[in-house]
Amino acid sequence: MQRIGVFICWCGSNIAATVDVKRVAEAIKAEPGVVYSADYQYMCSENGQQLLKNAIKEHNLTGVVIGSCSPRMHEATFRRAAAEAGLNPYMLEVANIREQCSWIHKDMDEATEKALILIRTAIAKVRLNTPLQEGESPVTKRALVIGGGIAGIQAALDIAEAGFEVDIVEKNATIGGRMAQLDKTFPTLDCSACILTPKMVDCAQSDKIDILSYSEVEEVKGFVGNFKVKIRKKARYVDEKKCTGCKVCMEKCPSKKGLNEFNMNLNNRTAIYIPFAQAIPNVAVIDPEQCIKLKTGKCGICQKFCGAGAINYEMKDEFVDREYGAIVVATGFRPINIDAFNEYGYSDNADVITSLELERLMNAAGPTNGVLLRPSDKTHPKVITFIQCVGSRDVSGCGKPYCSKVCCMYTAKHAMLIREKYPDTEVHVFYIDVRTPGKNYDEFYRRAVEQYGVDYIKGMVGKVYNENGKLMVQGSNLIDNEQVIIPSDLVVLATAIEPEPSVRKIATLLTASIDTNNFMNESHPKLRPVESPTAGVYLAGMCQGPKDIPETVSQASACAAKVIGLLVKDKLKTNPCVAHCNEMMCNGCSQCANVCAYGAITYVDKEFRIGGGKTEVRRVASVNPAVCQGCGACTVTCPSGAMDLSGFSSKQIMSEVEAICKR
Amino acid sequence: MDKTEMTEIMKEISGTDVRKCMKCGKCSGRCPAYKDMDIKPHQFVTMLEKGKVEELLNCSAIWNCFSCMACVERCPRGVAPAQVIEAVRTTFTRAQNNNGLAAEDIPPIVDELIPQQLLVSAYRKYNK
Amino acid sequence: MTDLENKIIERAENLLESGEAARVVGWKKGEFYFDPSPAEFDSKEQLRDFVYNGFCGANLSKYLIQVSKKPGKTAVFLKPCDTFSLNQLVKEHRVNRDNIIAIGIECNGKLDIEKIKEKGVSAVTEASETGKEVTVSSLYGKSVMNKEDILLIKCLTCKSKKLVGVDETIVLGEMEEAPSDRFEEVEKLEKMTEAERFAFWKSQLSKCIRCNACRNVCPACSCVKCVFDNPQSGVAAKANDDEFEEQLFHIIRAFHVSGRCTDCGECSRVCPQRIPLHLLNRKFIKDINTCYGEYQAGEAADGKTPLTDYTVGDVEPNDVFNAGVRK
Amino acid sequence: MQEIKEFVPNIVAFCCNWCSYAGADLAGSGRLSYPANVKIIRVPCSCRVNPMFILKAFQRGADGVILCGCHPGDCHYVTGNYYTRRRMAMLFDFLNYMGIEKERTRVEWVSAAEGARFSQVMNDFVKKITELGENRRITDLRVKEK
Amino acid sequence: MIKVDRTKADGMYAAISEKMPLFIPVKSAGEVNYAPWEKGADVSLDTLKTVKSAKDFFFPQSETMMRFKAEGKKIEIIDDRKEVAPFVIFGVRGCDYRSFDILDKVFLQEPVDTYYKERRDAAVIVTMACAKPEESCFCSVFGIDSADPKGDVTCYADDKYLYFKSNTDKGAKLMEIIGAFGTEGGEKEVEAQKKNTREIMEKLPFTHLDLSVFKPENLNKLFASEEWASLSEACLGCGTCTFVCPTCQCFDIRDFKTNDGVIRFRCWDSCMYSDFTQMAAANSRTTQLQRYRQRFMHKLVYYPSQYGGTYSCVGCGRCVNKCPQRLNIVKVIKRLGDKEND
Repeated sequence: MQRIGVFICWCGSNIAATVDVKRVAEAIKAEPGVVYSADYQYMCSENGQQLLKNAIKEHNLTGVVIGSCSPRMHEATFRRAAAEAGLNPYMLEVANIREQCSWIHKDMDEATEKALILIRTAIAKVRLNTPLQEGESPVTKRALVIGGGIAGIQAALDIAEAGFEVDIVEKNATIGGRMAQLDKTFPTLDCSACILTPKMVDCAQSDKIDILSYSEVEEVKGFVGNFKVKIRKKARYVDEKKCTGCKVCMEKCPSKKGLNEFNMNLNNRTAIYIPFAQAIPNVAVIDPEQCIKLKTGKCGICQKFCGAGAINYEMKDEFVDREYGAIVVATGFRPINIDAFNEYGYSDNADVITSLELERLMNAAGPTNGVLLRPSDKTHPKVITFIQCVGSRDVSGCGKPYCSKVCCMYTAKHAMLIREKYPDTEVHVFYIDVRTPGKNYDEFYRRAVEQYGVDYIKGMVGKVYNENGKLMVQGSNLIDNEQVIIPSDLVVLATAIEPEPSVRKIATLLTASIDTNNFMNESHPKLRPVESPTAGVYLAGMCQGPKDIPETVSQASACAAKVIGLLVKDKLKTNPCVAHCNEMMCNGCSQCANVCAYGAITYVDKEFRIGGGKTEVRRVASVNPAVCQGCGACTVTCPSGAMDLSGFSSKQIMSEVEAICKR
Repeated sequence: MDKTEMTEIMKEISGTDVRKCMKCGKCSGRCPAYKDMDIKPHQFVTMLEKGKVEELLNCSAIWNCFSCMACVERCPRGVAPAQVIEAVRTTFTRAQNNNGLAAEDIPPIVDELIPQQLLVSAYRKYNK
Repeated sequence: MTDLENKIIERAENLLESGEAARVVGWKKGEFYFDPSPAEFDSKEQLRDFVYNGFCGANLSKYLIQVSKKPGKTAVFLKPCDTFSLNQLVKEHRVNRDNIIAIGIECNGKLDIEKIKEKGVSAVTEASETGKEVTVSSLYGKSVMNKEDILLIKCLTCKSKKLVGVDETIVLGEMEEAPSDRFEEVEKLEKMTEAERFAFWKSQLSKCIRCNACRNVCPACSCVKCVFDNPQSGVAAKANDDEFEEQLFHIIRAFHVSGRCTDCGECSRVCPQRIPLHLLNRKFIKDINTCYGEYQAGEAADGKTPLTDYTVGDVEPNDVFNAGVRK
Repeated sequence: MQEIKEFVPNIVAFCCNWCSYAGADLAGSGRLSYPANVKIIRVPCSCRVNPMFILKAFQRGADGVILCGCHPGDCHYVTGNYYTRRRMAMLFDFLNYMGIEKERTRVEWVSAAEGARFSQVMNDFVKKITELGENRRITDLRVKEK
Repeated sequence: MIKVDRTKADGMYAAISEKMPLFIPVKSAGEVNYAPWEKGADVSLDTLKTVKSAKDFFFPQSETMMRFKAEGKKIEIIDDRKEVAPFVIFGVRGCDYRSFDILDKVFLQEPVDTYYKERRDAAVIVTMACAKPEESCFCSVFGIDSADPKGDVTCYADDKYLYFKSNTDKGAKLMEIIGAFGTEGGEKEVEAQKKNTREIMEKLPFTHLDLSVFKPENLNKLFASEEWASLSEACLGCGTCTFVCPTCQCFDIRDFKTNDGVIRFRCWDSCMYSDFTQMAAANSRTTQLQRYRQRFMHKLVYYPSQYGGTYSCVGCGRCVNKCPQRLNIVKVIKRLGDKEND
């Protein structure tokens, strides 16, 4: 028989004002198995915990029930205290008499009655609790970073700096990501490439970092400390080890009509190409959709001209299996598709462009070599109108309900840069709100207005139409309460951003959750913002929510710190509340393995005594406690009840049901 | 009827949540009748929110609105300024002992594809 | 003796003599013509008692769980519905298929001796089947009966005459499909009001004597230890001490076999109180078919069962009462 | 003479630890009340709820059983509630087939952020069960014997 | 002897049930079992074998023995049995009537089972003579005359009339009620029927079963027989035979937790079950062969050696009809008999 101690917390007046804690503590003394019962103002306080510890020792308690706030708040606190007093922490249960009782009921009798029921229920459970021991699992001291943008690069560099090996898996042919496409960065206006490329080079040169470019994560198995990942290295038709990046192939390639994704499709590239000058790895790749040789079997010019003999048309996708202790997701973002916003005429007018396209038009390495020429007729635009919040804060269904966070700043940046470079240009910005929280951010925006004379119009554009070659931007000016029409030469849309869609697949592979906007969920929005709910998986950059470069870099470094903290451990403690199989009853039917999301169940043939001195061999399930997450799906699918869950056993729950129904 | 009550009625008729407006002005940016509107579409929303029913009932914009629904179409927040305008108009006509067109008087030729709102508001407008 | 029975015995002899099979599982002559029992035959002499007649309704597949553990191969004769059971057991790794020679045999529905007795014919000595008629001979003479009237319930609504996953077949004629739709009775119940359904099941289940025959004969109820026999499970009971326990036993049993029940109908065949237990399992089968797509347990020896699978757009539990399940 | 008491249903709610139980906590923090006869049992995931637990609740005198979990697709254990959804869809329709009132059983998806919804769901469920009356069709009379 | 027109039977049942509860074979949901008579009941007197036997009246499938009331940490033991009022069991066949003797030997020997005794004393038994025994009947093997069973009152029936004869004082009292619905007479018809029934019995296939090997001195030989393996191979281990058997008397005692205490009840158990007699750790009979052997050895050898040679089988044939896989005591008797007599 258990010796159970019950502690009723007042939580100041939070509980005591509605639940008669004295009456509860007194009544509970009569419960079979209860040898001690007390009430206290704040059980979670130092003194409260001491009371618990003393009682465990004095009364030789084998089980404890605390009637207090939600177990989600202080179960861990109390269990730690119990452990300090020598009681197995899993012999303690919390009855939630605050959130689920005192706070929602007004009548004292009613609330007291309910508190009694809830505590009796917890007692019923504790009677059947068994001491549980946390298991241990080893840690593979290597990290995986998915995504080679600035977030992934920063995380990888920081992890490598601490002495751990780290692999970057990047689906494109080069690392660098979106930041490589940007011209300047706010609020300092330094050149994006100038600050990014050194970091890219650091990655390439680090002996701890392995860059798997043009690769994708195909399969993830295992669990924190022990992930087993299958990576698909897509066929690039160029041997990475041989290619010297000389670009002769690009000069000779006859297929020159491919759209240059790096330049936002604003110009063309050859079928064999290196995405940009500072690409890492500086190795060519062949676009199989465009390559004449791959499509028709005829051509082979690049192979002929390649001095290094790097071209291999026979190349196939390869699979690499690696093991990791931690995974950082840094899959980044893309601008949303704005075809549905026909009021801005993006699809109809070449001179209505997105901000990212403008970045390329302004960039020295871009299609116009940094000279701002409008796409339609390659002339200098004289009047440029920016429209903000295109697709952001939009609940109409075409856009995104959230604020994309970076548009206000980059629009100010663009406006400023244009006025700086081409002072004769007239720049208008339609805005709903200008959001510039951040160090030196508002100053930056004000500089655009005050120093550079950018015309900010409070109001939104209702319509953009082409009239005699002019883009007529019709919008409202709410300050002057008038409708304005601005004949413009170029219209730039501050397009909303969204998570790179491949994140959905990654989230599924990692069994990490994702929100309705496809942003990955963090474990806690405030207190655990860089951890995903799946242990060992961390989030950096835009995949978790809109953010700018400094924030992305901070988050990436935070991720790295978390990863390092994990990888320095030799062993991890595992959750003891996991499934286990009673082999005497197991049928070996495989139903449990069918529903296990973690692949924690395997089968073995074992010999059992069947009476009469005979034995028989049966196939029985076996649970890997380090892989099992303790959801219990298997326990219900098991008809014989051989599968049970420690800490939430069928007997415990049934006896809770019995107690909770009693009144 | 007092002002508050009338405000509530107008809000109810409009079927739109005026609080959803984020004051971007896109409705007014798109309005083809903008010049003839003494109260602009976006103002209808904010004025109704603030309960300025008298000004609304006495404006000419309710008779100049085309009920083209462009503002409804363009609103990023799902607010429907044209429905607010229609609500004001309806309240106005109701106050005149309901001299609008009865349902059975609507000619059968009227195509059912034409939005009801547009039809009804047009009849109301020209029955002033 | 019919040609079919001859062929079957011939093949059994053959298998035993050639040593291909160490034993044969089939049906053995009883005290009467109508009471053969499942049995193992190890030798040619034993096969003298082998029978295959209209009263061999028993499904032999469940015996294979134990028999397949014996050394050597076991040949087994399976009627179409029994083959589904074997396949399902193979899928659940309960039967070692490598040790089994499965021989699918012809079946045109099996007879119910109780129904014959109810027609006033006792001391039956033979029943010869010709198409839709059965000539029943007894000590008191011969009488011709309409086959449909004296079929076992399970055979009236036979789901399939397919012989799935067998190694060989012995089929002499064309097997006729079952006369009626197996979901008709379920639908009839569904159309009743809740109160009517409750009254129906109460009157049926109150007959239950908890003999466990339905469970013990069921090929899907092959648990090493059943929850109802396990004092640790919290539902163990040996008698229905309260009406609730009548419901509990049958609900849990039906749930446990849901998605795995092949609808072999043994449960209602063996019930001493003739409770239409198959209607419980069929409700699950019907709902699974409606909500998650046609599924026949035992049709394949691999793949997931419907309740260990899902799709993102599955019907919501609160909507299931009207979402296509009840039209 | 025995006093005729107003019928107060006995409701058992199974809540998954990650979403619905947290949703219930949030309802508490927001002081969004629901009747005291709703009593919650915490399970790691809705897929831990065995039909036997539900039947046990009815046996022991529950008038209604409601199962709450994360929204499909948001399960902490990735797929747990998808299995719950199938199991309960099948079970609940089956119970109804046995003549048990369909209102007595319910599944609701309540996220950790939906405190208000949790409270609203519970109020609604209690109201429905109160209208329906005492559970007599699937309960063990011995339990209530004195 | 009193002769009652069948058309008046319902009135007679009503009259009896006014005085005391009347239990009678009733067809409900398709099957015939004993049930309390009530107006409109579909009485089926001519059904030879109710699914469950008449033993239920004295040894019900489950019955409460006592209650424990718990208040806090105090426990009170309550025996809340009420005095059993007299009741009538109508339509008990000769085989089932004999089963009461077999049960009596077990339950009424010291220490007397008071639960059983109270009901046994309160019962007024109206037996029913068989007119058309069927092929599964073999009561005559055990010396039962199904054509003329005893009991408090014996009832004979033909197509038109029911004939009643009282055998005891209790019976005489019941006859006072029955008498109001009929007239004296019928001896001739009854005698003719007895003769006819006995003739049929003589011709039934199992009538000449040879029980001679089932003697206490053969216990070890029979136990060790190799035949048990093939006899039991198809046995499912269900409890059908046990639960329809009028003489099986094993029970289990179980507790059920109520809201404020515990109900201790007993219920039938079957030696065919793998969870029968969970002594110390588990059932000592680990294989179905052992369990199967136990049941038949008990009926045919152990019981007779304990109770003066009486077999614990009455030849009702229920197991012959109801075994899902058609195994039964007749097959055991024949096979072991053949083997041992060879």
